[in-house]
Amino acid sequence: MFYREAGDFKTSYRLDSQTFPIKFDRLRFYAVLAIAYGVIPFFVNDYWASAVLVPFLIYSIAAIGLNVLVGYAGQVSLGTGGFMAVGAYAVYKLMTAFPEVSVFIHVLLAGGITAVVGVLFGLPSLRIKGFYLAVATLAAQFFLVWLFNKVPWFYNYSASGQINAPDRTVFGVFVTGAQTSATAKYLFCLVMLTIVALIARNLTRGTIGRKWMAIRDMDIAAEIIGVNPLTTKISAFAVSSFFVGIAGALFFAVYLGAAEVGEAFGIQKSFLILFMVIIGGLGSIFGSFAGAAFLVLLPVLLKNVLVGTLGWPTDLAAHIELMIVGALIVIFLIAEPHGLAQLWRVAKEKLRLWPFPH
Amino acid sequence: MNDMTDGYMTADGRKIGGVVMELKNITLKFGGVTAISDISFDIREGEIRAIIGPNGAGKSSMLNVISGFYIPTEGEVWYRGARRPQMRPYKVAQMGIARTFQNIALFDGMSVLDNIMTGRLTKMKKGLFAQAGWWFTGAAKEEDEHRAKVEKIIDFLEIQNIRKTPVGRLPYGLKKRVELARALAAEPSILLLDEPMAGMNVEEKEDMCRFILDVNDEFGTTTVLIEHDMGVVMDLSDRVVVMDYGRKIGDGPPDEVRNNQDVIDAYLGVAHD
Amino acid sequence: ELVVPNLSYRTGPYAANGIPYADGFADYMTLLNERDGGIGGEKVVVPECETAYNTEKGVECYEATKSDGALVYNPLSTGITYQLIPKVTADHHVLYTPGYGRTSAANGKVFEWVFNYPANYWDGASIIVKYLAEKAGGSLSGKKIALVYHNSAYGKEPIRTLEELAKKEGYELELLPVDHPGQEQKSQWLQIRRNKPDYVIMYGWGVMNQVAIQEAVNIKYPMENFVGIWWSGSENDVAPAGDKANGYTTISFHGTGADYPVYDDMKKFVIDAGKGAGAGDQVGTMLYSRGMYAAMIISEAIRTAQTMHGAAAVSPEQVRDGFENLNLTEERLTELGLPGFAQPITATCADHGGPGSGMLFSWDAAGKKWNAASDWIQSDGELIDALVAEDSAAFAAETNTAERCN
Amino acid sequence: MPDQLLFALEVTANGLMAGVMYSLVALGFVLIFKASGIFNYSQGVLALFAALTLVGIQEGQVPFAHLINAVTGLHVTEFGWKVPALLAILLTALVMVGLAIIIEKLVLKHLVNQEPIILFMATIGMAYFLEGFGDVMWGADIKTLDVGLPQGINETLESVTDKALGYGFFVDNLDIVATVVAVMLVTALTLFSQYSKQGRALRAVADDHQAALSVGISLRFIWVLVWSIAGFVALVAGIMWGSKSGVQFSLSLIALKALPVLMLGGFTSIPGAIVGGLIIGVGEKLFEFFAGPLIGGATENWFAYVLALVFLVFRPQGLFGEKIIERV
Amino acid sequence: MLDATPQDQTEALLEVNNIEVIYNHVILVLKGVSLQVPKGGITALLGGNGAGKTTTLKAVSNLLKSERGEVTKGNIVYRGERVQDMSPADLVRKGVIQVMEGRHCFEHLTVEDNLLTGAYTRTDGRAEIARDLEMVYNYFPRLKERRKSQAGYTSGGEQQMVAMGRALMSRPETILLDEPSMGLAPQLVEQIFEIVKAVNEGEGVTFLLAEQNTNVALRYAHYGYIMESGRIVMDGPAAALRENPDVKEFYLGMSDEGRKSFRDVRSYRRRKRWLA
Ligand SMILES: Nc1ncnc2c1ncn2[C@@H]1O[C@H](COP(=O)(O)OP(=O)(O)OP(=O)(O)O)[C@@H](O)[C@H]1O
Ligand SMILES: Nc1ncnc2c1ncn2[C@@H]1O[C@H](COP(=O)(O)OP(=O)(O)OP(=O)(O)O)[C@@H](O)[C@H]1O
Ligand SMILES: [Mg+2]
Ligand SMILES: [Mg+2]
Repeated sequence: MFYREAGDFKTSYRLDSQTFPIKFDRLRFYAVLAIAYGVIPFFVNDYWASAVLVPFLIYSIAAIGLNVLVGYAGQVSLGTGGFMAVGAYAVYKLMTAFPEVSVFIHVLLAGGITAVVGVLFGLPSLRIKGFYLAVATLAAQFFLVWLFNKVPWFYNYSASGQINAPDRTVFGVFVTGAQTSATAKYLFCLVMLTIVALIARNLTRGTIGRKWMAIRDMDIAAEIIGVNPLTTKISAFAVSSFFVGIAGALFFAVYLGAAEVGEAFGIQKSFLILFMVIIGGLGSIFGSFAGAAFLVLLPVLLKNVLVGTLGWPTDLAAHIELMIVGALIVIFLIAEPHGLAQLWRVAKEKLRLWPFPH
Repeated sequence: MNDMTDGYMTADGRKIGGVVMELKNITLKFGGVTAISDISFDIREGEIRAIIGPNGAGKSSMLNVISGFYIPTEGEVWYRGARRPQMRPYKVAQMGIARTFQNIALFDGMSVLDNIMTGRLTKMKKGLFAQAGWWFTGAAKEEDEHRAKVEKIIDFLEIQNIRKTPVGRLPYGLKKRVELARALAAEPSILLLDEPMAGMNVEEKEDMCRFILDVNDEFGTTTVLIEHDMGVVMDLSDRVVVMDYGRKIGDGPPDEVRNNQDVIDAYLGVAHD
Repeated sequence: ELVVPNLSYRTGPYAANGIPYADGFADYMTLLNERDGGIGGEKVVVPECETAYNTEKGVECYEATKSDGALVYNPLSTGITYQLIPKVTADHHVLYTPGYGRTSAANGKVFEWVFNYPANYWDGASIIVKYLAEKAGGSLSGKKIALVYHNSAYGKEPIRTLEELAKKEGYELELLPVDHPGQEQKSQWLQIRRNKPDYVIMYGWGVMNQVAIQEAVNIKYPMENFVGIWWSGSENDVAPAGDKANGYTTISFHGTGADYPVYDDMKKFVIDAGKGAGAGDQVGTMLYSRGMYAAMIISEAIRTAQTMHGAAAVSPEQVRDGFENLNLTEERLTELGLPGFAQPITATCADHGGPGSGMLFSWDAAGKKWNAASDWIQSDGELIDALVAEDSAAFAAETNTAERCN
Repeated sequence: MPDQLLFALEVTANGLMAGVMYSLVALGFVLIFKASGIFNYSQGVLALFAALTLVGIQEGQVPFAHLINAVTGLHVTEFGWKVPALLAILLTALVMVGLAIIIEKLVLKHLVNQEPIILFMATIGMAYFLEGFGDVMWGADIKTLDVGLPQGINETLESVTDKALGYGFFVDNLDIVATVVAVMLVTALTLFSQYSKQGRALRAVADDHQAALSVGISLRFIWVLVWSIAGFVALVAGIMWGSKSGVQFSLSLIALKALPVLMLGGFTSIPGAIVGGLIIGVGEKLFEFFAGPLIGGATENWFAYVLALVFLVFRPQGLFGEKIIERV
Repeated sequence: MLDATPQDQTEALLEVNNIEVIYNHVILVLKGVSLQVPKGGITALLGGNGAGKTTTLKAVSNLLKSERGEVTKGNIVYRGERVQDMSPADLVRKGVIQVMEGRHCFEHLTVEDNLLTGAYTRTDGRAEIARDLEMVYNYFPRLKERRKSQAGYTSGGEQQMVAMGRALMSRPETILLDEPSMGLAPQLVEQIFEIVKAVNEGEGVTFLLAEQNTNVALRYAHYGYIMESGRIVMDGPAAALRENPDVKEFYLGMSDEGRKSFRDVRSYRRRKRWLA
């Protein structure tokens, strides 16, 4: 009943193109923000922060980044893990080289460095398309991991090649290192995510977003109506890698605290984030959140149910968890190939028509 | 270019200007297939120029040559008195040439509004960083300005009610109309239309004709039109090029073409009235 | 209740190795519960948490179990160990990483909460070199040794030690990295075939071990000159190569086989009672023994803590004391039904690294068992202590940790 | 001949053989891609599953023993019989056909006419599922696969080359077997796809699901057919790789070695899978041989991809792939 | 010329009874459409853009499922048998084949291979198929010239011919034709309809065709239905429809004074919308 556009008149194009044109949606969005900033920080504990919230926030950033590339610009990439590694190693080098500069800046710079690397690996996309490109991006994945593993400069010549995040603060509060409180980790990542989501939303709603989508939907037609494929694809790679780099930096510095490139940023990571994007919904910022939440929460939930509640042996539970996750992915795709975001849109459309079925 | 200045008057009193584009001895080959062989014709400022010919004659290929997507094997394209160097299609679009496609090439993942907005991409100037700032950097303002122009076109083409619909869901005919809207949004100086009225019934064709004529009238947009409906071609166009298997077999005002025996044999079958 | 989480991996790329280890660990704890009613009368609870050898899941497991009063963590993954070192230091839990993890944690002055006795990767390298020197008739000078290693933090650990030793012993070292997972090693083994090193040392894990041994067989490399670190020496690794793997040698810091007296009880109280952790087919294997070894050390440390503090339900801090004051003697091992199973350990505040000794076993393909190929061998303490001191000092500087035990 | 050249020759020979092993995996990908436009990520897991099943049947393992034991408290592990290798292979092939039918029924049928990336994603879901399923069914411990294939250095070749060149070449018997099998498979599959009515239907389906439906091609039949063949190819790959390194989870990762092969040869070309495999095999081995020592080794993983990438820049559809149609 | 045999005299081969179609679970497109296709007749389905012609045809040929559409009400009966739940392939075997709107050729296959896929369900031997191939080439000589080129690289009209030819290759009993004239040169439009007529008369093939080109369609069809926004608003024998003043004005573009020039339709004009 209250979920209606009717009566909610828009008097300017600005209002008409806002993110949440329906009042109820808008209110709910503010409520979510208020809870995220005003309520959760007071209740978050180590377990929730480390096992659920922080990974969720960081993966959301990565998923938004990849969604820009895959969902908006249509360039399938399997190099996300490698680009996250660039972010992680960049932030590590920056943190150890310039300890007096705020990590906040470091994280953003790490994103910038990743963007440059992303552009480099994005160049072949001009010639190579579709799955060929997807497989080609694996070259970036494997090469970057090899590089960080092989060149000791990247890990400051430490004996084992592991990198450890030193203790760093923002406004005098620890956000990396062992002394960081759950709240600080959570808030730091949340702020980053908010920034990233805003930028992503702004980019995708305007000119550049339309160029990306045009290239995605039909690249030849796009070029004929005046879209420069080179700059468009490259900008998508840059923006995407920027976000992914930030995610990688946070992943290492705030979440894990120590990392080894092959393990933390291996090919599995690339796939995981691609799942998030697809399950969440290609070309949807909300979908990136939904996908990240789904794939972070589901395994934790399943594990707790199967092992905690049902008391099954852990290995059996883990195998069955794999089966369930796999089956759910398939079921979701069958139910709605365009992801959770589309499911949500259809639900909203139904809601709008409610109580009539069509 | 010799005759930039002189033009002619049409029957209904419109003034047609000088030559804006001239195709000189265009030949286009794909491996063994010769899609176009040695064709020359010109397009004048403000006229509606039709290209007709049987299926596979090379009409669409000719449009592709004009819009830079196909590079002719031989021949030159002259634009506004200068030889146009070989350039990427997006550069051509930036020069003010917009088009529609025979096999609809809309961006299926976007709404009608966004599709039409893509028509204005060549005109929007804010860069990446400005976009990221949105409210603070004037990107929002630019967007609104262009949106206003696009809304005019939406009104003009009477597609207000489907503004927010994803184009994938539209029926064929409406898609064609949206494509026209997208091309118009670019405010082109030359508009290339590849069978804009295929798959429409008479009523809808009449609408389309009205739009094309109005655009031509109001903005003086030069239009190149490929169409199989002879009624439409004869009524609308000022001059007609007839192609047959890559060759040009006729060029002139509709009445003249209609009575050309070659054209009748190759294309019309029976003389149309 | 004494909570000792078992961060195991029975799935993922290294499941085949994780399973026996986790079984051995759990079975030994079950044995204590079933036979003795726990440790010092207090039941041991071993909540198992699956990590799939994945660092993020490892962190999740740690966070999920730490609030339950967990005493000791033993994640069997170098990656997870690195993650947990800062965490346990902040949260005060003991991290016990026998034979893996961060080598310089042997320095108790810097790493208050981490223990890795009885031996670490660098000890392993040193012991192998000693063994090979003995085999070569006393000196390795002029010999060629190839190191085939897992191209990861773990695999790279021995390089520094082996390089230092090369200077000392006068052998030539050739490095052959193998990328995860290591199914294709043709290049590496062709190189070995061509360069004919006198000995090959392997630091591998998972499928890499099997493939390496198979390839060694294929190029007819003499198996007895091929020595693996303890993570490259399980039944799983030699099985695919069948009879040809006979003679392959591995180092271990504990005994193996099901002949120890403790297995009588184990069979009675655990396996036959249907309380075994896994399918029961792993009992007595190398990795099973290693899991059991870890469980045994942890339980002994807890026991020490209980006697020191006179309480049955000890706290993590007290368990740390137990680890620091562990005095595992031959007699005690015999009492436990494990005579000669391990070397004695006398830990101190500064020494979290133990004696650093190990022994070598060679594979008897016909009998399908590991036969001792040497006695306990002591590592080159001088050299390794220096390396440990260097690395831990770097860590201390990086994290502003003050030295303790002074 | 100088030593260096001899070694390079030996490396090349082994690279060719390794390439064939990659091709075996790549073939499965090509088949499915060709027939449905699906990039089947689960091909590697399929190989693992096939190998697990083969060993399980051979050894008389009770399927789902672990689950049964956990749920019922029983303690079953084996039936106590052994099945001869050939029969076991046959039975496994049947299981793979069954699997193909199930996959079609439960997954593909519902995803007709979807975008390629969605289908790709679905196969990833399937990969997850099968991985868990295989483990639940047969256990995650490492298994030895032995169907009696010869292994180890080929003595004849060694002694012949030793006599002729003064240096005995190393070539693995298993690789030789793999080569023979691969050549047979490729020939058979090429003939099938080029010259049979079903072959044409396969390609039609790959181009346009809806149009294929509209002319009466039964997607269900085509898909079951092609997934069965791919399952069989997976079984072959599983046998070869399993004999080499044991059967366990990592076997599924061989898919990653097949991807550059695919890319280079072209996703739609069966002979491309072989040629691509050979080029990748030789390329990566030679690079590791010459450049590896200079830059620290372990280059094979990325080199294959970079090599393929360089090829693609010049031929975006791979060496033998169908030209990507660009028209408006 | 071909004026209608009254509807009730011949048996209805295909009956669509009051069907409702929903896309994506929310978009209601057909709101109760019923029609009957008599055996051996040519039935035309006319209507503006988005009226639901394509949807109706797809509902019949069961291709809706692959577009996430479904028939939620009503039923479709072919030769007295409910065919809604059949797979499209089975339907083709039963003799119903659809030529889809927008060509849908197999891009990577050659023109000839495209035609041969049409014969996929046939079992009457290579010779017969080769004969039919010749027949199709006779109908469309242009295709013979281009037989070896990939369909993706042929012109729009050529693709339309391929699609038609492909359907003919299956020797169907009923052909559902979706906008066969679209994008074809005038000569060819006539020719296509002549082919339809020839096939219809010579081989007794039944046609249901959706068409925008009302003029031609009503000249060749026996019976016509006019659709508007998901409903049938008018039906009748083709001859009758041709004479209907509304149809004349809105579908044939003729007013009392005869055909009007497209140039003259300059300003807003009255639209006819049927209330249904
Ligand atoms: N896949 C789809 N998803 C959602 N809506 C659809 C889909 N396909 C068609 N529609 C809607 O169904 C309605 C009828 O479309 P249909 O294509 O059947 O019309 P049509 O009569 O064939 O029109 P045209 O003559 O333009 O081809 C249209 O309003 C269209 O928006
Ligand atoms: N990229 C290409 N490669 C090969 N052949 C091509 C290509 N583009 C066009 N052709 C061929 O060139 C000829 C002319 O095609 P074109 O599309 O220009 O025809 P058209 O006049 O537009 O016909 P229609 O009216 O059917 O659209 C056709 O025979 C077509 O097959
Ligand atoms: Mg054309
Ligand atoms: Mg239609």
